[in-house]
Amino acid sequence: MPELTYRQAITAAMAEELRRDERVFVMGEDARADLWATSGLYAEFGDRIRDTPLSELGFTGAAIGAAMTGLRPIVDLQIAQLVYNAFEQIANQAAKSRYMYNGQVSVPIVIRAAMGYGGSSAAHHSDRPYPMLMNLPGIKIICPTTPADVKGMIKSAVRDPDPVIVFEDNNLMLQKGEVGGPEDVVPIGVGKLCRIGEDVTIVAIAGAVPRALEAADRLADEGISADVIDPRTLVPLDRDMILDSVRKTGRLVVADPANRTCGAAAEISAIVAEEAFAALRAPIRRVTAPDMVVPFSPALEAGFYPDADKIVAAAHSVVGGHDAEVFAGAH
Amino acid sequence: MPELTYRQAITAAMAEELRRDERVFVMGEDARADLWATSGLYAEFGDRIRDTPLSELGFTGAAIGAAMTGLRPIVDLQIAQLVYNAFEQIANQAAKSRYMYNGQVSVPIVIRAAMGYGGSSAAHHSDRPYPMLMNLPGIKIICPTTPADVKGMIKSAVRDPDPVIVFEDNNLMLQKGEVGGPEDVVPIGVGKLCRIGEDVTIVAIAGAVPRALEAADRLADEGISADVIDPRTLVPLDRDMILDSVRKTGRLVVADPANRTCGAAAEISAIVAEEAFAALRAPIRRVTAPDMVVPFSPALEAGFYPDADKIVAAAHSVVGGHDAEVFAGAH
Amino acid sequence: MDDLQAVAVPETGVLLEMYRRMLRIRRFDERAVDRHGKGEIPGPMHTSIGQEATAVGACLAVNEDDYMTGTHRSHGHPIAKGVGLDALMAELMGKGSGVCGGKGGSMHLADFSVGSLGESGIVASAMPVAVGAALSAQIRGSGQVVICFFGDGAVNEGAFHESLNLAAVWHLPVIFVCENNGYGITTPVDAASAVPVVADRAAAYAMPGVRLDGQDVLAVYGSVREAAERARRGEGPSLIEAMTYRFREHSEMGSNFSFGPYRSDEEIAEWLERDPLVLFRTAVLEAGLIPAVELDEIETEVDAEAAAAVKFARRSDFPPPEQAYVGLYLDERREPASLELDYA
Amino acid sequence: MDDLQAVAVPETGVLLEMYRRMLRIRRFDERAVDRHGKGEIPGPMHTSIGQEATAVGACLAVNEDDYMTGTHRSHGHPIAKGVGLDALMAELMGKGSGVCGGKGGSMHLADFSVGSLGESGIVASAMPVAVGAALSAQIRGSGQVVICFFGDGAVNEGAFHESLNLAAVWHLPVIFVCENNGYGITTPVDAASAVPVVADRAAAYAMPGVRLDGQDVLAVYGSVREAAERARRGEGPSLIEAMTYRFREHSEMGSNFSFGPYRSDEEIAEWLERDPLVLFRTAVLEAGLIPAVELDEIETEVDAEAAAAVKFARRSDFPPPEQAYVGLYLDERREPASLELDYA
Ligand SMILES: Cc1ncc(C[n+]2csc(CCOP(=O)(O)OP(=O)(O)O)c2C)c(N)n1
Ligand SMILES: Cc1ncc(C[n+]2csc(CCOP(=O)(O)OP(=O)(O)O)c2C)c(N)n1
Ligand SMILES: [Mg+2]
Ligand SMILES: [Mg+2]
Repeated sequence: MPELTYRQAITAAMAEELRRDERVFVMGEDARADLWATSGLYAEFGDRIRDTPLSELGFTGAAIGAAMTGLRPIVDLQIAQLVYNAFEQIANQAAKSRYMYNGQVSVPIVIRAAMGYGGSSAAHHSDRPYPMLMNLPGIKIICPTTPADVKGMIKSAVRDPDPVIVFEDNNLMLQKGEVGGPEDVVPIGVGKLCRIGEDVTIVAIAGAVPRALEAADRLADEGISADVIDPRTLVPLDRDMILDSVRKTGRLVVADPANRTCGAAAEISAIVAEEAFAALRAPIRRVTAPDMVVPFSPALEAGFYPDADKIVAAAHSVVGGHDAEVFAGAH
Repeated sequence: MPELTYRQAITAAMAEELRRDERVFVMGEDARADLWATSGLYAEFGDRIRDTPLSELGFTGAAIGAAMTGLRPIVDLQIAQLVYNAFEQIANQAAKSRYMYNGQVSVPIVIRAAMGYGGSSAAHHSDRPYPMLMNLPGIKIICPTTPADVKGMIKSAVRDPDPVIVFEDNNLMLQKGEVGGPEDVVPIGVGKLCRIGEDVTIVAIAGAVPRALEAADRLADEGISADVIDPRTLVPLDRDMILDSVRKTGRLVVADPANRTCGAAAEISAIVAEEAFAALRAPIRRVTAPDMVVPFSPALEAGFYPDADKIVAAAHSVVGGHDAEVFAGAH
Repeated sequence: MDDLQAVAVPETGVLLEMYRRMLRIRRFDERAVDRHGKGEIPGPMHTSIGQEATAVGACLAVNEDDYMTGTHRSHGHPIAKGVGLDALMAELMGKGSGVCGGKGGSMHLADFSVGSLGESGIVASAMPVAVGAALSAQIRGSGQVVICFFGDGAVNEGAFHESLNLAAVWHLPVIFVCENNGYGITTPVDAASAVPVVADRAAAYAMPGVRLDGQDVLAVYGSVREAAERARRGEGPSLIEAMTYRFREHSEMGSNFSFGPYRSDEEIAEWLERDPLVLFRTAVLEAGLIPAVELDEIETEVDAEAAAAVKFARRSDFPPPEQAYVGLYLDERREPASLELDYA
Repeated sequence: MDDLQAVAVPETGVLLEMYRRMLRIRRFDERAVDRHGKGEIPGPMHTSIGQEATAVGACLAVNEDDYMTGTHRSHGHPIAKGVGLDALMAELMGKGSGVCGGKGGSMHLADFSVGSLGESGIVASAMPVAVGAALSAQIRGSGQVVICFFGDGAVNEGAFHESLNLAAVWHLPVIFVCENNGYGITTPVDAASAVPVVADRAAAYAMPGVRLDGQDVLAVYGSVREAAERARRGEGPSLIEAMTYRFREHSEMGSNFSFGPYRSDEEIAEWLERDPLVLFRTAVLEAGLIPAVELDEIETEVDAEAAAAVKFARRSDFPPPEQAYVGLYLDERREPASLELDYA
């Protein structure tokens, strides 16, 4: 099995699907230039790689129309918060069409959106907008965190009959790993139990996954063992994997680099508080970004996202005493 | 104190603020026509009421620019999901400017967005998009449910130095009630304990509030007493009121007509599971709309939103047995 | 229309079909208004009465397997494109036999089997979709074209701009047909648009722009045919502005509701004189192209069709409530993450 | 520029200030590139080198209390509008003494005290804000105008269309200045825009549109002055397309990174010949308007200013981390709903 970086794995996934299915094409700003994950595609696929004007609403909608009429577009939005520019089309046309037209039509579109937080990209280029889209029924949302997963899941997304948004984490782009072959796909909707433990469940999302694994290592040194779950898909979420784990450990920490309020961590917490309450032995901890605009200065942004320290501290706070009283109202 | 309908109260709030402060003006599609809540304003205020082209992104952005330079615009988006069209400006310019420009500027804009679900408005006109905006730090979000509150809170919103989105519920428009006078404001960020009980806390949002009060009546008949809380403001949420109540009752039901995943109900659940866990005696129940596109047919839409039956059932499920085991994994 | 010599008159079969489809729209909408008033059709509804010629002239100028996208003023387009009245009326009543199973409703009519890709409650929202269907036709080399309907109000939306530019820069086979009825709800065009002639905006996209009489089905037909040929030759999109008028109010709000005095009585009266059905009937009779009896026959048939559609719709069942909870994704083996828990 | 007779030459004070501000931009950006390469400036950064004349010509044509909005290519505009270099360089380095306290960074420079209302990381995002500032000026009757800068790539965004239409239909005092440098990242204008001449789009908004030499500070100045006068007379907005070129790459990515061969060597060489600083210097010297020594003096002063700005920025402290958690709302008596809980 070849070793690729996360970014190369994205490129490979698109290339393989372009080779496999002639209905697939790629569009995005500067998609033909060899800049980011579309690098090299134009050389092999020519016109099937399409440069777009700066018209995110228009070309996302055009991709939706193309998907409705037999093609399989991959839209490269590049910067995740350009979903705001395209929001109307994503919400009204991509998400709603199958249902409101009563199954007459499919919208097999893939939208790739890379999140560039944590490197002084500043207020307009650091959003992690997946929670907003999770509130929008009709879109599947994936956030793979390894080269193998991003490759296999983008391939699944291209083959999926429904719209899928891929939130890629720029902090993972240079990470290397083995990936599957042209026939290997990684299913959407199935979480990954990255590490098995007994004392606490840590669910981590996107760039928080490596941080959670680091935290689990450190906790292990202290004799605290953790299940670490990477849901990989946010919609539809692998509820069972999370619930089963919490039923075993009785404790939950969710690490999520997105904003806190109404975030993915809130949803996971709410599911567990509703469906595995009896098993819960401690408050549920969310380790998220604060609900703030992202500041530019490294001195200000440094502490914003979940890191191993914070995840360890949160785990301590739920494992430390089994008497939940200690934490309630810690706020 | 005069009696007004909810809609009249909205109009009165705008009229009073227009009279009080010459920096206030109103803009929106057909704002001068006497159609909805802006009815009658043009006759009194003339040019200060501005009809706009169908350009939600542009005129919301223009209002933001006007707010940055000394005015106090009220934007009437009319249909709540037009926030999707204006999303980019709301997210990047309204929400972020104070912070990213380090307090050099205020954006005192009010955006009014009416939600018309439940009456066969169909897929494009039935969204309740506040949860998505709750994930966006920098915007205040209110959802008043009585004539007095909508009047007093819109007045607070107009006077607020920061952007406020008002989600009005069309299902409440014809409801009548006493309202305050020109000097009376209702503060943003302060919840309302609508009813006092011991056994369960029901937090209800927007159009679910009257349904929750109905449910509480029925529960009272059975000897179950409920705190019913109308948060009125979603950002910043009156966490203390909710937490204090749950610390007393030990049980929480959240009724919310918005979509379930990453919704306001999820956030409230997560706050409680984190900060009042020790007091919790049963799973937290969310009574929300399902995560579906809204169907047109009354036969299909009928069961979509929280109603008294569902809220009562949810309350039963948490009050019925104090042994939470019964409910865990009910899914 | 007064001068039938000036335009290439299509063959008789097309003329008859023009009349039939325009009448279908008229009768369908009249009955829909009636049933809406009686509470049998729920929700907001926008009629196409007065605007029939534009929809029909445009749709008949292309093939059944060509595509079409519409607007919130939504009954005329699918009827013009060839969708049958039964399933449309049933949809308006929210019945399971509706063209969208009751899930779509008045503003979301669509019948993909005849290229009707969907009306849209959100103004201008279907425009990028139309561009995408054209892109698809171009990529597949199918020779299909797309008719993209939109109102005068839509031309100030960003989606309009991005759509026209994309279609032009990629030479896509789209015919942008603006149904300019003078107003967006109560706002007149010149209060909303910096240039009151929509066709003038074609200059910003280097595509042909023409303004024509939207009450004249033959003018619309001729112009759209030309644009379609151009599109099929790979020469890209066109913008056609059809001047028309809605004979009723913006939407059906019941007789107690007033949209106010934004249109003068004289203006309304003038336009009522330009009823596209009457204009057409008069012109073809005067030119001796079709005997009156044939037109009368069509009237009788369409009346019956519309009556039957109402009957069909009324007799149809509402969809079972469970239907509301399926159909979000094709693959629902995994239960949707969010169905209401059953506390029973 | 070659023909100074053709334009109304502004008074010497203005000429000197033109040179000073253009040089400030050049020297500031040169030093910023240097520091970015050394890792002292984090994050993405887009230089204005080569495009100085457009920013300066436009901003000097209006008053300090007039407004200006910018783009992601963001250092030239505030410098042209009169913001001092110290606070700008400190901002680029993320220091507390930065013009936005380190919260904004390169793409979000703003100094409201001189009407600099903000650069924007999202393309076209500041355009509606500019329109709003003009609306505010109109409503307040302040007589202010707004310069709205944007790139050639921005003209295909919906925000461009909605902004120009709104400004035109409401006769707002905005001067839309397109800095057409030929490319959006690597995509040439004609691959993105159906009409390659941006000024032609003015026709869609019934406003004057002119294309001019953006390397010629006097041409820009003259045209913007005219547009500003027009705007102040209540006659509405104008669209000015300044043809210019960025001498460096789209953004600073380090020497290992290539944006590819999207611009030919000849094209680059031709444009380097049209350096706006050299053109200006040569023209005013040839016309005998300013003695060389005065220009040299300005060079010396600006060099020192830029050096001092770097020194100031480097010596400044980073803001304390707590600063990250305040400033979202004016009234923070109620704690933000979402601060990280302290588990310690
Ligand atoms: C994006 C958007 N803005 C506003 C509305 C509310 N609305 C519905 S129809 C309409 C007027 C549309 O005017 P026009 O495009 O001319 O179509 P017409 O109704 O005249 O056929 C408005 C403002 C909407 N549905 N979508
Ligand atoms: C809405 C939006 N789309 C895409 C981007 C990514 N992006 C940043 S600059 C740029 C090119 C902009 O080109 P132009 O407007 O011509 O400005 P220039 O860089 O040439 O000065 C792109 C595509 C963005 N920041 N915002
Ligand atoms: Mg109209
Ligand atoms: Mg450019």
